[in-house]
Amino acid sequence: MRKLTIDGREIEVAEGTTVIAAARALGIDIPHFCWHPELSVAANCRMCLVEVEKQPKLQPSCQLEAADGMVVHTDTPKVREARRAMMEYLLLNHPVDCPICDQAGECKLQDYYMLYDLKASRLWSEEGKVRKRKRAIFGPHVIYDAERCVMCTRCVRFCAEVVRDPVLIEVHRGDHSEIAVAPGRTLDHAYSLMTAHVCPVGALTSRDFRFQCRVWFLASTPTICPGCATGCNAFLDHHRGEAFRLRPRENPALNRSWLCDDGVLAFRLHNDHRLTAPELGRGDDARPVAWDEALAEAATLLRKVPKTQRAAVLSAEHSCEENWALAAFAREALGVERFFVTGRTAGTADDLLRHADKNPNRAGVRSMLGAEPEPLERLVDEATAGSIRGAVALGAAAATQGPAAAAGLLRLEALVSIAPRRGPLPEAAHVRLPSPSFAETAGTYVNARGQAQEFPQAMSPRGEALEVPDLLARLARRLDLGLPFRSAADVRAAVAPRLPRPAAEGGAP
Amino acid sequence: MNAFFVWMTVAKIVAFVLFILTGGALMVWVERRLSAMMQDRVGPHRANLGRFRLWGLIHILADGLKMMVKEDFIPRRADRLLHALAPILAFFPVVVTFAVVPFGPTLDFAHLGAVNHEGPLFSGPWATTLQVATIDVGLLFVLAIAGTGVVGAVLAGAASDNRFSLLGSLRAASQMISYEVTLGASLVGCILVFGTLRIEQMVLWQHQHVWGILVQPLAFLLFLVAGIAESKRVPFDLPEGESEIVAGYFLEYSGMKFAMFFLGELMEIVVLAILLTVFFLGGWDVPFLFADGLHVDLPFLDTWVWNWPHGVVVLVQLLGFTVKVGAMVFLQMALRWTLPRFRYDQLMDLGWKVLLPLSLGNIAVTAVVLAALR
Amino acid sequence: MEEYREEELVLPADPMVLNMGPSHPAMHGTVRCVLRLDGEQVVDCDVQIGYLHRGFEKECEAGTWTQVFPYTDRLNYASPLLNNIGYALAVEKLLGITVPPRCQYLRVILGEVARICDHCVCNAAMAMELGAFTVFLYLVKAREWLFELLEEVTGARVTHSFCRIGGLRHDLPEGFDERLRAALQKTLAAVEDSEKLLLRNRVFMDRTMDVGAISPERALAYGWTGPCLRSTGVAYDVRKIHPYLVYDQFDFDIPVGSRGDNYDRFVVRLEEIRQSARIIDQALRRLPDGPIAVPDDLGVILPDKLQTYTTIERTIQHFKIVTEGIQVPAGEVYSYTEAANGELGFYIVSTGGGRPHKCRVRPPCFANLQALPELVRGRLLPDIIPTFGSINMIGGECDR
Amino acid sequence: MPYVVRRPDRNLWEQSYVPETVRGLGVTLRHFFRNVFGRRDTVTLLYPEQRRPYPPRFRGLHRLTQRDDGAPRCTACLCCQTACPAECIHIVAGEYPPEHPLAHVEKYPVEFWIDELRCVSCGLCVEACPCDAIRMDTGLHPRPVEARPHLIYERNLLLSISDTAGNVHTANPRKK
Repeated sequence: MRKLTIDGREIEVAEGTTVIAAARALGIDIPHFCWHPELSVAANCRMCLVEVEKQPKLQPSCQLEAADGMVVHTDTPKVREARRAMMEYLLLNHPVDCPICDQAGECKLQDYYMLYDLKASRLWSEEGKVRKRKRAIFGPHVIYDAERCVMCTRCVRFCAEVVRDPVLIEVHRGDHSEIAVAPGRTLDHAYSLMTAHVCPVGALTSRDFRFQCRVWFLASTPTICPGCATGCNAFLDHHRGEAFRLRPRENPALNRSWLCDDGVLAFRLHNDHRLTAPELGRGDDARPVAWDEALAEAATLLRKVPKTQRAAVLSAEHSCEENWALAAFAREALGVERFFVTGRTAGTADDLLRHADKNPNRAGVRSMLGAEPEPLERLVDEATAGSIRGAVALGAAAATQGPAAAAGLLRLEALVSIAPRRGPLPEAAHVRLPSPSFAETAGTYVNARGQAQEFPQAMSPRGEALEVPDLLARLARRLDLGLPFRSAADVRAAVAPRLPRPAAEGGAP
Repeated sequence: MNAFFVWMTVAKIVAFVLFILTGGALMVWVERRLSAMMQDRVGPHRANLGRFRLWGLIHILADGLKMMVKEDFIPRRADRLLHALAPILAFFPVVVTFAVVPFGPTLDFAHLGAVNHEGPLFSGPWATTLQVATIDVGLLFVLAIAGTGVVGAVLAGAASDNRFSLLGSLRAASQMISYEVTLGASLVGCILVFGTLRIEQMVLWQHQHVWGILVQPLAFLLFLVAGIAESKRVPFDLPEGESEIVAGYFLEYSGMKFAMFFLGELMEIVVLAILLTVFFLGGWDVPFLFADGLHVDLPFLDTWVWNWPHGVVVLVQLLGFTVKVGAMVFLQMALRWTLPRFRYDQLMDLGWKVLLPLSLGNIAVTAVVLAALR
Repeated sequence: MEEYREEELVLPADPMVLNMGPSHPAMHGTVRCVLRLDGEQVVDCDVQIGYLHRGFEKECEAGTWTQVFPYTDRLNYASPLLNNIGYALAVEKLLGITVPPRCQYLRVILGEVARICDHCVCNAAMAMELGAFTVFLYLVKAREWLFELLEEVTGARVTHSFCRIGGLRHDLPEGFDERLRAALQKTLAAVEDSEKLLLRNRVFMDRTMDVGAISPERALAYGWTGPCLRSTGVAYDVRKIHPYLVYDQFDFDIPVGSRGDNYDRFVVRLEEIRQSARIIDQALRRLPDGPIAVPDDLGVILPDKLQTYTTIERTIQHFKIVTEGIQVPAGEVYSYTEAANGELGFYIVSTGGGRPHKCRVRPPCFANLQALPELVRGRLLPDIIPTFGSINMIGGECDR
Repeated sequence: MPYVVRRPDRNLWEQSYVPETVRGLGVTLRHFFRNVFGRRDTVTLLYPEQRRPYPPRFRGLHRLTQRDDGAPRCTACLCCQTACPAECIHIVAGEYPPEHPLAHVEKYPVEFWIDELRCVSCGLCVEACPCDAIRMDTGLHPRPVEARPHLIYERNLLLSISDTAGNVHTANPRKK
């Protein structure tokens, strides 16, 4: 252990800890561009210079290992002047791009200028500034502006150290140095958007988010990435009912500071193909109706089917609460004995974050049902055979696809779909009831590791969508059937004991 | 009772009614225009017939049209009959008062071009008085009719089912009854001096002697104040008091019913101006002008006579009458745009404790002086 | 003959309840007085406010510190600049900055012009409600001349939004001082006309003298400030007692009344117009040169436009101030100024950052208005009108 | 120094009503005759025949300034939308395609709506613009319209409005 003093406060840190990390532990924020807690130390931005007693020159605190008896000052005139000079230097060739730069509002250059510089430019003309590449397309998701780049090399180190795919390199020297894609490559690995995320300035930006919304309008809500069974912790950035991006939320035990591209873009599950009003009819006969009419039709259809031929489809895309509510409704009210599960089809996996199961809550469905649900193919088979004639289905995705599956589903005489968006299951349904998206409801996911993670509601449901327990309660009333829950609190209370042990650390926000 | 008399009476009635209606409407314009000038404003000038704006005179037409087509609103719980009756009762007395007012001497159609040596009130087969009705008790008639004006205001407020209106009508009743006393009492001095109740005789007395204002200055002032109070205008507009009781007794009136109150009030100005002229300013009398022409009779100078034909003399006298009435109208309007409003208790104090004693004192002094002179 | 006591002769009657307002010609700025009348005599008066409530204080929390200025325009809409100045001074106090001398002088000049406007309107309305319509028009015309000048300086007649935290939006236009002097001359002439028409007129004196009178003790107990308090004889004027801006450098007097009645309030306001004109005259003569805002390097005021267009440094500063607001350190402050109606206080709380955590207004007329029932109880219905007028309740300020 | 304002003694002069009334009449009649013969004190403007020129700082309807090539100066940075306390500005940003002559500007407003009915004319948007793209120096005020949408001004209309001198360009010296 090393004991040192930073700004008059003592702290004891483990051997090998840098001064900047020690200061951070004390709550002292030392400005920095190139340093990132998850990446190696480059010490090239020189923003984190601090004054250490008995050392004549200012020291880069990101590189300086804490030593016993070290006395560090982070806010002396000398340090302030160094930071001011550093900012002036960084802004020397910076273009006047704030109006068109997406980073404006979350840009470290802006923040540090306001905190440590605030002086007018001494360069009275833009003509003298070094001109570099602008709008260089690095890959499918990322765009690069060399003029804005401060050459901190975070992106280079991220690709090399975290993804282990050194696709980004530094080229040229001095004023003219910039980041480039390695010859013959594009920035197309599965974590390319993280380069834009680690970029402290507006050099690397997301092509998807580009010009969509100014960041200062965005509200952030902590959430769990709904993209796969890893259950990465994230922030959902949204504005006026529209989601714009997911950002990684630090969880050292799970996703550290990262999120894959699919995860960042998983916000689209909230925006796209939404079902906002109850609908009746299949295909061309589809028409939006009022809730009363939809529920009455659903009740009529379900009544026609004898109990033994009814089934319920749970969804691995949906939270434990929604699945439990449906399971309880189906079992207690409808007398269903056959439970199936649907979800998005499996995809690629890697050893960093991505999981092959692209559904966030398959483990949760199992816990809620208390048994292994049958796969959707079997429902299709039995529907084709006529042994199951009616079903209540949660979720939009169909785990089995293809013409045979579609035909099988169409054989069902009563298919009531509860889904936030359009998809194969709702399309095959007689009645479509809109439910909230992952961002519009609070809930719990259980990831592939068996960690249960709660997330709060970020927005109110779009259109006429109703929370699933609420929706089921109305349907039960239509059917004159009793329900084992009366409120959201009942559902939460019922779900809690069925959950596996919560994540050890940082799982629940 | 010959045909000429009948036709002349009919003609005078028609002329008077026309004069009243157009005059009342004109007064709207005069009031707005004068006040604008006093208050550094422009006043009405917008309404036009194509390119003709005529200094805003066309607003009279526009206003009239608007009043006629406006919804006649009656509050749900109002007394419909009394609500409709009230404006008529308020309007009627004002019109009738005009009947006994002489606005000129006698006019003889037979001698329009000749010099008249018979005096202003001669009678001949083709002569007619410039007065709708010559009544023996003309002055009492005026006072009696003016006194009924309060009925309309009271009914309007009481029938409207509005508390502000009710307050307005209560104020109107007490105010008008209080000032009615002064109004009458201030004229008693004139009656004593002129020795008659016939209005045309009163004018004649002034024509022959001296204007009433010179022998009864206090009575003039009292009559003016009481008259303004009777016509419910600033500073005595308590029954309306738009900033206190919104619009008082006619708060719930609109369209033509409102117009009747409105026009009635404006014509009351004219009535008051005419009465002031008749009682105190010599009516149609023009200084130095006699029935046969101009008599300039100044001290140290010879009397200089210039005979004018009868028609010209009457015309000039009519003009003189009009000028005096105009001046009195102007005076009332200027007062209105100068003074703030009284408060109810102050109004009552003024009426009963100041004006009434003064008018009674005036009667006593006049009587004593007259007796001494006799 | 049977003897009756006097009260037995009075017919028993219940008091009449009369709703004066919220829609009533004299209740400018919707306020409602529920009156209980015995004939015309006011038995009781219950003042009900809130008809113009716009959630000012809550709205402030949603915007940046700068975005509050348009809201302050709508507090006392008869003198918006004084509210602007009051709010700017409050935030500057919390920031711990002082604006340059020229800005202080300009604020004094424009603030006093606004005060003259306010007093003109108040007295005009009071006169009109007493039936003296001509006085109303003379005084409103006088205000019109000043409004034209204010429009020339600020760009809008009423909703100026002219002050900025740390300065002003513009400097005075060319030749403004001569035009202002000329307009003041005309305004004072109009004030003189209205004095001739009213001050010694017996009808006016009867209507206002000893009507709505209040003792200094009661006025202080009610929290009265401004011309209303001064009419009772208490010479409390924030500009003198706790000078702010550069008010301590001017030679001006505080007119006070002796009885605290409507007449005194009317005359005190007329006199204050003269005193304000004196202040303006002195300030115009001594107006120093210099910047009208704090230096750009403080990060409080939006930087120079040309530099914003061409240099990244100022562009960043501009962006940060616009999007995040001026960074005001955590803390709370109560700042008070002499607005036209009295002491206008802003109690603002910052938790750090660009948005107010709380912005509470102490509107002078709220305190003044609560004395109305006491002032009119036992008097006649028409007395409410001038009393209410002389208190100068402004709905926008009272209800917020 | 505090001084006590005058209260007139109520002697016969005031108490008899008449002299002060006459004095008051003097004031109103002075105004009357001055106005009848010369109309010197009237401040009323006979709008719309007479118009007082708005001062240069008058905050009127908005306009969007143009670049030299006629494209909008605005880069859709949304500062004005952020600064607007009335939330009357709505902008949708877009990107110039790479082959576009203005591709180096990258960003432009695809849509730019100002709801002039919601606008409180505070001028904060003009102040907030870092490009001198939005101005209120048009000297115009919202006109009466028959339907609310008529006062929701869109991009091209705003671009076409000039300032009082007929100028549609900007004071922003930047070429980019």
